[in-house]
Amino acid sequence: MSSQRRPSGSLERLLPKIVLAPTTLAMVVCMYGFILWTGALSFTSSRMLPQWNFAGFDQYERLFNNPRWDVAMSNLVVFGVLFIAISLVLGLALAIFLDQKIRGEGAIRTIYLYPMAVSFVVTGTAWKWILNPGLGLEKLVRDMGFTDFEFRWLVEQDMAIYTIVIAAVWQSSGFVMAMFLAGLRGIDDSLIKAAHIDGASPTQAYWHVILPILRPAFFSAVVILSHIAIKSFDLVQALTGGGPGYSSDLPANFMYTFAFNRAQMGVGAASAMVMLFGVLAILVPYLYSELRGSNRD
Amino acid sequence: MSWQRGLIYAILLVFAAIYLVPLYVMLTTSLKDIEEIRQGNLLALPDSPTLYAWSKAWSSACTGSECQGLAPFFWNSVRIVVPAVIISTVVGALNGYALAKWRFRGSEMLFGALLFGCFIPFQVILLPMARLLATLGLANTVTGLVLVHVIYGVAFTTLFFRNFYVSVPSELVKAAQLDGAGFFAIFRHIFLPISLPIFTVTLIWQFTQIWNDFLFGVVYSGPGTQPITVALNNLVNTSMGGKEYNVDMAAAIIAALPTLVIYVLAGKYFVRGLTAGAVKG
Amino acid sequence: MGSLRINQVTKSFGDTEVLKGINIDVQNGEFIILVGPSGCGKSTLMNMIAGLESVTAGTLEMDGRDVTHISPKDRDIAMVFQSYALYPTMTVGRNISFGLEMRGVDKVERERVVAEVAALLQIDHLLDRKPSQLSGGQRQRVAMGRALARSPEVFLFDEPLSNLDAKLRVEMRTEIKKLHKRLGTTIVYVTHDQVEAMTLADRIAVMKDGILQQLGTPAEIYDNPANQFVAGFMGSPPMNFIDVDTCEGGDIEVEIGGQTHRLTLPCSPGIAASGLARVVLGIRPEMITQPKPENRDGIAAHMNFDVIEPMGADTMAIGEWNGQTLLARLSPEAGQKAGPATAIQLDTSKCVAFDGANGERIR
Amino acid sequence: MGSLRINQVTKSFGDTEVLKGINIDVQNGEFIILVGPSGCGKSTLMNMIAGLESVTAGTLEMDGRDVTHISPKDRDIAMVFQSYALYPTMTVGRNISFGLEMRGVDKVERERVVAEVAALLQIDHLLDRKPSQLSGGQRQRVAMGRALARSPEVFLFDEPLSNLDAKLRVEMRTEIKKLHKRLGTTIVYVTHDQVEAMTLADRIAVMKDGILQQLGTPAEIYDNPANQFVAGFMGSPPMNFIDVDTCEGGDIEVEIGGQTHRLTLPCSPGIAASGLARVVLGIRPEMITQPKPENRDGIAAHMNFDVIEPMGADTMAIGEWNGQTLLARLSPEAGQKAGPATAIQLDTSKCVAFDGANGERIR
Amino acid sequence: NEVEVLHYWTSGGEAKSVAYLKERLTASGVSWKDFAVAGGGGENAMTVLKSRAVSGNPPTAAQIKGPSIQEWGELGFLADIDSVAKANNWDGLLPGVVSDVMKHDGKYVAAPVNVHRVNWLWANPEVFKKAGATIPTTWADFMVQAKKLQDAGFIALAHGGQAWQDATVFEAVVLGVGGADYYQKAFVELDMDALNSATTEEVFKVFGELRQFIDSNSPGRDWNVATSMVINGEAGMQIMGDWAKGEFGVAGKSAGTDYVCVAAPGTSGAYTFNVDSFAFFNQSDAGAQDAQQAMAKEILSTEFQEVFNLNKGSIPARLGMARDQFDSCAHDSMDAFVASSANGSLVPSFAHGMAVSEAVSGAIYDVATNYFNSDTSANDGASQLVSAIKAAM
Ligand SMILES: Nc1ncnc2c1ncn2[C@@H]1O[C@H](COP(=O)(O)OP(=O)(O)OP(=O)(O)O)[C@@H](O)[C@H]1O
Ligand SMILES: Nc1ncnc2c1ncn2[C@@H]1O[C@H](COP(=O)(O)OP(=O)(O)OP(=O)(O)O)[C@@H](O)[C@H]1O
Ligand SMILES: [Mg+2]
Ligand SMILES: [Mg+2]
Repeated sequence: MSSQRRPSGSLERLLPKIVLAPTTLAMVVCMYGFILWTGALSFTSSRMLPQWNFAGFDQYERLFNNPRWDVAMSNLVVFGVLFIAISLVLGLALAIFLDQKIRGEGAIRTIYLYPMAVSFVVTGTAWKWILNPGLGLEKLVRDMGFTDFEFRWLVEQDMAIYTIVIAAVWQSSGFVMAMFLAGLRGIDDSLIKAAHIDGASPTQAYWHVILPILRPAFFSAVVILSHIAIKSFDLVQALTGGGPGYSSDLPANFMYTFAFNRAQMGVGAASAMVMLFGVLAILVPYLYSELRGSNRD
Repeated sequence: MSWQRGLIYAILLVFAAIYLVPLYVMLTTSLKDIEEIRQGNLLALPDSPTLYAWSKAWSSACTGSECQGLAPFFWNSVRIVVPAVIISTVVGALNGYALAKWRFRGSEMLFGALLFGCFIPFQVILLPMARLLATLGLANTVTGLVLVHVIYGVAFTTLFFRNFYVSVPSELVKAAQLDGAGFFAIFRHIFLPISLPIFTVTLIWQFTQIWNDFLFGVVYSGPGTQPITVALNNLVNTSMGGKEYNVDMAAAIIAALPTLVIYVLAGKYFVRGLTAGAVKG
Repeated sequence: MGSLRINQVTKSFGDTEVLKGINIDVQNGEFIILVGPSGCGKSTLMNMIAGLESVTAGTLEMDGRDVTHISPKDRDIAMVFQSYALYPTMTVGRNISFGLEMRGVDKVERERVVAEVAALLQIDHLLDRKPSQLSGGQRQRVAMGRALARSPEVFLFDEPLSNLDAKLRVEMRTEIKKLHKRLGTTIVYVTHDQVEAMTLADRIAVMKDGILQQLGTPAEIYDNPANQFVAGFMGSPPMNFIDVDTCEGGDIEVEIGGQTHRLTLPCSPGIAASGLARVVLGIRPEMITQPKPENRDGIAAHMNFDVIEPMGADTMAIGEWNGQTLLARLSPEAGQKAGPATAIQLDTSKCVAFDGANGERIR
Repeated sequence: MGSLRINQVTKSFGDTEVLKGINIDVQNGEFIILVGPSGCGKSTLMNMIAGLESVTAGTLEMDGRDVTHISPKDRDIAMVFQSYALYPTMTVGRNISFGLEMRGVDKVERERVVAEVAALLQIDHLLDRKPSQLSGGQRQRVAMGRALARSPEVFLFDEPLSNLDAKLRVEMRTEIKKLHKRLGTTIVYVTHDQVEAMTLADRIAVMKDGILQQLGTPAEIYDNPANQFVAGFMGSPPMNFIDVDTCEGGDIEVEIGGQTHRLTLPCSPGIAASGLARVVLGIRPEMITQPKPENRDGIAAHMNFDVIEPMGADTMAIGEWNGQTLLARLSPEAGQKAGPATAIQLDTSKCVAFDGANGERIR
Repeated sequence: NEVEVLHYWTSGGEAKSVAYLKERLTASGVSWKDFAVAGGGGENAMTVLKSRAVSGNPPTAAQIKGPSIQEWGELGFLADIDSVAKANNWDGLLPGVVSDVMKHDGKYVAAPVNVHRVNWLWANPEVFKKAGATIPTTWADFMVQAKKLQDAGFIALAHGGQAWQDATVFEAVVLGVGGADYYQKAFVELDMDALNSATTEEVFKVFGELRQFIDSNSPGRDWNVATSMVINGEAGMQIMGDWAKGEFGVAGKSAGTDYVCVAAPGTSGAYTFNVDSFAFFNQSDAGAQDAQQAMAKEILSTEFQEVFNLNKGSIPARLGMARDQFDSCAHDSMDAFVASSANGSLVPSFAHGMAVSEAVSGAIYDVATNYFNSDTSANDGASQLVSAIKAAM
């Protein structure tokens, strides 16, 4: 029995693939191709510009012997975990509150979002003032009479990374809020009603019924936030410059500095690869479980 | 109003206030003169507000050998951002739609690969991408810059749309198929109308990312096509001292204004209950 | 516990007034069935009882307590939604046990209840599926299970069996009846199934366009309808309505099979007093049958049948009185032989008459 | 145009095999009704005909053309979904006209069709609303309207009337029948309503657990069921099944009201040949009535009735044969007097017998 | 004819200086395409330059300095402007240390614009008077005087806690404690013996002692903010290059009375220099080559050198210029430049990328800043330095 498909039919079936083709091509070349390129570079002795002379694992050795890299990596863990967790919780909470038919929602929403709009090249200065013990918060509170008040994270080696968390949360949580809000706006009212009938308090209704439905939005948020966490470059640059010392350095800054300012492109490439594999180890299981989960919807 | 609602309003307003502090600092600083800033009370309102810093930032601050303020760069940014945002959003929406509702063998893999790909640090792609652009004859052109932004933005726009569309009931697609709608017609008539919130989010994200982008903008632009962030960076960075904080702050706010305007305009498309009443079950 | 007073309740969506002052007193433990044409406001009323829609005007009381503005979760009500509203991310089992979970019932007990309810509804093999993997009827049963798992003060069922096959529906109906007997919980139930309404209800509330038309026992509603709408709405096939002339003395005149008959309507003694020259005669199909010797009240006549529709247990025959179409219900055998001038028997004992102008019953 | 051949079609969702080789030939212009218990695979089959679910194995032909892998939009099919699937952002009017729009019908024509369909379905006042502002029955009618607006080769209706009140349902049923007569379009229709099935269908397909049990005209299905499942499934109240002993000569023996009767089953001459000692007797409630002089084939007996259920037009009486519960259908008058040792009449002309072990019909 | 110039002088006096160069070139018929990328002492500009180079489209000229010029030369990117140099006798005009840096393979490939002296100590005499202290000339004395300032309630040393500022101070300590020879051996030639010597530990010891004279709010502070602390009498001293002069100027202070500029402790005869320069990239277009030459010539003109350096606070790179326009600090600098060059105590600044490759100076930055901001011992600091330099070589 010959299946005589009309041309329009088979074209129609191919459409999704056709639509995805340009993206796929760009991805293969500009993401994976370049990752391979970087991988190759990390095995060369490149200094100022790429040079293709094989150098084995030299660059990795240098990388792992560099105390600054250790600091950067452990900072990334601290920063990543705190930043993602706090942004998610705060963003979700604000979205839920905003979803309660709030008067002036538009204005409040814009206020939460605006930090995204302002480049850190300059907000960094404002934040530096606010967090600076001699100028900002500490001074303000002390001037109000609480002369023992201390808030000097910005200038303390062990605490500086937390100021980066604060500024990053300030900048990103509004966007997370917007993502959750968009998700919430898509949920059918009748489910919430059903949950109320089932005796769920508003909190429980959100926790058990609505959040699971928001799971895809949650997924988007986690990906975006990890992306921001890994690439937080100008934030560090503007706020602490990696200091005091290099105690608040992050891998992105390390990599940029080594690849472009220190003529150690090989080390920079090696650090990029290590970072990618770190992401791979954490993110891939998550991606896998999410995508499998959504398959069975 | 019950006490719970009161509490909600209180929380929302407190956070709004906290979020506003840096803006407040920036605004008041931009209205002070440099002497007053030196005296150093950050949170004080300006004694005698002046728009000097604003007009300087806009039209006469130096950003290199030229001292024309941010104005000329503003339009460069617009020429880059508008096409890049539109293209990446549209492509992302179509991709997301295809990945969510027209699955085929390997489509989930493709999506996963796309997501993972966007964790590549942008710093490492600078050089190979420069080569590629040169090969394509797009080095230091607006088109090249748009292309770069689209390529590295599409992963995120796809993510947003795909994850929004997975929760749209598949029955709607089925019904539309029977009504004779094809791939694009279903997208246009069924998915677009319910996508307003996610379009808003994506627009906000893309617009912000591209408008505020510095790295690509500085590396792939040519003289005369530099975006506003490069100008802003030039304006606020000085190794010689004599920092004019008021001008810096005014410049930052000016540079952020278009994004803010977009937020305000797009914000109203967050509407309630878009899929209600569609299907039962 | 479980009594419910719906007091002059109205509801508007914007400009459209959907409920126009509903008054119903539901006794504790009563089984009330709401019927009415599609869009008459049944679901809206249910939603308001549950506290899911705000009340535009009027009050709602449960056990004498004003609950008009009390939140749904404090009302202790379980509901089956017409649109199911299953939680898409939860398995069937969790959908059913969720209400218990929210009320702090422990795990062992929850599992017991879920197993019990699932067995009752014949969905025990589906407990691990997500709603999207179910058929329509299975979804509906899950929606049902979600309510049945709980022991609330009031059950609200909004067309809970509409997507089930006849056999299952009968079984479920029986289960609901048993449950009601056993628990004595107050139940408000919407259905379009006449048999369900007749067999389950303690009282039936007939609504139309947001107005309560009649509230009474099934027999009252069927035999003694308050107006032409109720009479026509209940009963399937529906009651026949024929415009007839009145004679003095409150009798009516009707042309059957070419002859004029004069009939006395014992249920409508008020015709004479009404002074109307024409009224609408309401006569149910089963009052027009083949002659039945065991029934002595019947009036004999001859009728012409044009169309015969066999329906298994009965046969519907269509004829004319006063030039208006009329349905008679014959036994299959009689139906086969029906045609012109078929002998029939008329039972006027339950015939009713209405004022043609406003549909009001003439008593 | 419009013929449909379903050829050994199977469907699996993961491990669950939902359809197990279905064969149905639908003639052009035929009205086929699918019935079967909830979850038996009716909607799945409909979805596959429409091209919305992939076919696991087997083929589908329309007009002799293999369409197994053709996209839905090229099949020219209109469908009413069991779950409605209305477009939430479109108004009712646009929901209805969307299919026409996609096929390039011009605006004027579209508006005409929408107006016509809306009038037919009595939703003309709702055309500007969004689906979320409609009642359940209204939504269902919009779903119906969406299909009716088009003139496809095949209509698929998946329980299109389940949420409508009896009166509207009868009207809609009539409209569908008229439409079918006028257009002659092939229709495949799922319903749980027996009356709908009996009155609308050219042929009925009875399914169970993904297997087609019987395909035949309504009369065949009702009077001549292929097996015990079909017999029990069709008919409401359902057929009575009584385990009985066989006698030599192919008769059966049954204990009624304390006495043993020996009955001949003209529809099951094969009992003797089957050699079974016990068979299942299938007898419909309407075969057990008060004595009816006009019916001479009947056998007289006396029965004890325990429970009497008046149901308006008839009264159901519950008694026992061979220690098994049994339903009889009496007239309301006879019902009132029923009790111990009530005289009844048995009509065995359509009684059927089944092999108790596998439910197969004994012919 | 057109020059496309990549530079990172974007604001204040520097921008004015560039604008002047542009003006001069335009006057001589060469049009100027400005390609300014500021930030982080040229970090961003270098990134851009590399990507332009990789894509085969480098600018006509770029602001590059120190050993990097050699690296670019190695890679074959730089254009030979020897003809201009010859015609204008650059070898005669430029001091040897400067001209060496500008040449690759014996040919000029870059043109210098200025010379900065980095080892300056800026002090507020008012503060010293109040504290009864004197301006220190050795590091030992520094500790004593700083203590006095501190006891009088002043911040002794105004400092901004950024890596390059830490390195700037570190460099002053190296020169002051170790002397020019040690400096040259250890931090220019990277001689391991010198680095492993006890002097290195001594340097770290002194450097470590400075921690106590800095206020705790210093991390992240911009250098000019630190300068203004000296200006307004909060702090007594700052160690910073001669560009700090601009800040005093803007505040209306005059050298000698309101502030004093002296060599950093222990370095009075010595000089750490920092030379800014433009390197020229190979061009295929003949017009561009002409423009390039015109630009090179213009940079070394007396007019440009004077205007530029007056704006920037440095001294001209070419010798034999009129000094009367310059202030007393600049005069000091000029004298010291000549003197130190004669006695061999003129050394390139490693904190400003003049001495060693970027990789090594980066390693020194890391060690210095980390040491300064922690309480690592001098011994550990010294050994960390050695291993970091080894790893970066
Ligand atoms: N996605 C799925 N995954 C697994 N099983 C499924 C899925 N969809 C449907 N089923 C199962 O397939 C069977 C047939 O479903 P279908 O919807 O065809 O039933 P139906 O005959 O229409 O029932 P109803 O009368 O209740 O609507 C059901 O048992 C159902 O649970
Ligand atoms: N949000 C709304 N806005 C406007 N009208 C509405 C809205 N919701 C419901 N209605 C209207 O209110 C009326 C009553 O709706 P309701 O759902 O109570 O009907 P129902 O009696 O349950 O009907 P059905 O038997 O069809 O389910 C309907 O005419 C419906 O169109
Ligand atoms: Mg309803
Ligand atoms: Mg179904």
